[in-house]
Amino acid sequence: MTILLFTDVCLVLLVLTIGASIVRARDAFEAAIAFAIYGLLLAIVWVRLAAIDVALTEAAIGGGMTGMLLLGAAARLRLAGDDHIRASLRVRLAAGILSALVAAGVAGAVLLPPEVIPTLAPKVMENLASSGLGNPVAGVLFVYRALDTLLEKVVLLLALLGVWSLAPDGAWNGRPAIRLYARLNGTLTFLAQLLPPIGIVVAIYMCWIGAKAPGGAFQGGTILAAMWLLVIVAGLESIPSIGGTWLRIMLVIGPVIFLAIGTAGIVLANAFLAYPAGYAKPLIVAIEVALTLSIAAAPGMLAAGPPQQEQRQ
Amino acid sequence: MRLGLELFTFFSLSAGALFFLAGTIGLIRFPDALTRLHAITKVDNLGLGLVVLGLVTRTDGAVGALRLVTIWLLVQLSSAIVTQLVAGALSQQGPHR
Amino acid sequence: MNSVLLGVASFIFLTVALGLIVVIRRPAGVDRLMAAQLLGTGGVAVLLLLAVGTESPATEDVALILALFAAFAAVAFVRDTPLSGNSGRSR
Amino acid sequence: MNALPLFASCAAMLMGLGLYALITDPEPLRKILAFNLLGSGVFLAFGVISRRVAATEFEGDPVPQAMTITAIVVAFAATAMAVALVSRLVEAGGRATVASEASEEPDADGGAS
Repeated sequence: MTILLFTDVCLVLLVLTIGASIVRARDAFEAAIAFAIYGLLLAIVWVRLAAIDVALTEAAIGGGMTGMLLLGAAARLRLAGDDHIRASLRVRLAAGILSALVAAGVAGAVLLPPEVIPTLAPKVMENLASSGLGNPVAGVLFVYRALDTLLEKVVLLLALLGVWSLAPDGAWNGRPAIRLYARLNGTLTFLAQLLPPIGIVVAIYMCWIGAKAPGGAFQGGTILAAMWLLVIVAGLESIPSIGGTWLRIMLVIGPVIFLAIGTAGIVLANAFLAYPAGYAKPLIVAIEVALTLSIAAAPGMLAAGPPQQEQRQ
Repeated sequence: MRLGLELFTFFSLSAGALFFLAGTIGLIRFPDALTRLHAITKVDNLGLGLVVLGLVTRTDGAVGALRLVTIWLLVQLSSAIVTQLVAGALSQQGPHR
Repeated sequence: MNSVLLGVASFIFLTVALGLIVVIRRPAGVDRLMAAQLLGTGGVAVLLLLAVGTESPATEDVALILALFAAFAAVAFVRDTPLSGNSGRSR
Repeated sequence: MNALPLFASCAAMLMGLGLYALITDPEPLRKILAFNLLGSGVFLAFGVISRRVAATEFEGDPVPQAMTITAIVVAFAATAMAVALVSRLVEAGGRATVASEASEEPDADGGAS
């Protein structure tokens, strides 16, 4: 497999080059573009590390959504003036030495594996059959470490509350100030009409396949969020105000159903977040569907930013 | 029959790879942004089409082949429209190099 | 035969990497818009070849998602790129 | 499995790069970018650790992979929160930097580091 090794060397060099260009970019906007490219590129790295689930998440969230968020912010802040200042030579030198030391330390720690590689993989595979799932990563997310996954959804909501709470008093319950497409453009309208139906099908496929192959609620939900934002950016739909009942129902339905099923587990299966024997798979699928809806709403609203006074359309 | 298929795959993939190379050369050598855009979109899409064509014979069954072709169609569609968008942004920016 | 697939994947990846580096290095911001395009087609081709070459069909799904989000990122690029007239961007 | 040390060094270097930019760049938005770069290095190191079990019969360890997925989502949420804070900072203060005037010098040629 020398060919693959060669590709891997090129891949790593390219990732480092793009990573360096994020740091060296002249303004924040160029850095944000480079970061979006970097996120998409990392998906290929994750494929090479045999982590397909992570590759899907990275392409969707690391490349797409974070890119959208940072590009919007960079464009907004550019108006505030961008005299690029850098730290003095002494600071840069010290930071360089410190960073090199940290990198060397981490490299040493990762490169020298312990005698016996600690892993829970055999245990995961052993018990996976009883959950009815075929995807070990989904098994970890929804069976063994379900509490992490539940709390992660809560973190998304908390972050959203944090973003919203930064709005000026008068803007509460307003609409987020997402950057729309400035120039009216038939091409974008066409794209925003054509791509979302395909995206929705792909999202449902992702959510469904997640039980037995890489995929799942995160990836499916993020695709829905991206398609939603695409329609909004094209100006075909207006973004909901943050007080909207439907929006709020969408946001909480995932964690609420997850929590309800988890609480029911105390009675039915003798432990919080445990599933009664034989019903694990249908319950997990129910949770995933609800989570997909919530994940569609939360990152979309996070990328849109805090609400603003009602003036822009 | 089998040898024929293998040869078909081989030539199709090689042609696809050549198109990607041509696209990158165009990106490096062409003088202005619009022609560079033209080079990477048209040529790379054709290259991807040829790669998919070569891979179709290697998948198991019609469903696998259909998946590949669907992905190619999606790329074709989105890339064509996005190119229009980028070109629009470029032409609004006025003459430049 | 699989090594042919991987060889072609390697070759296409090289051309894409070269293109990306050129695009990122260009002084004017306009060329950077094409980077998503480049990954959207070239990256998809590489991933499809890897999927068939290493016999992991799930990799095809990564190609699908990459195609979708490359288009999404390109829309964000175009949305936020300043027009030469009204921006205070320094050259 | 030969490529594993390669990805491990890549992860470490990305962490170093992110840390360097996090310290030296005074613009808050670029500090956020740098922090994400640093984070992606950490995630990649996790990916390498999950891939170590490939010596046995598994392709990769699902536990670190699942943790990485959670981490990517949480990093996105934190980034969104940080971006909102920076936007508010600029609205309130009008300046997109946290540099103090005395210790900084303008970047003359833009980009050379």
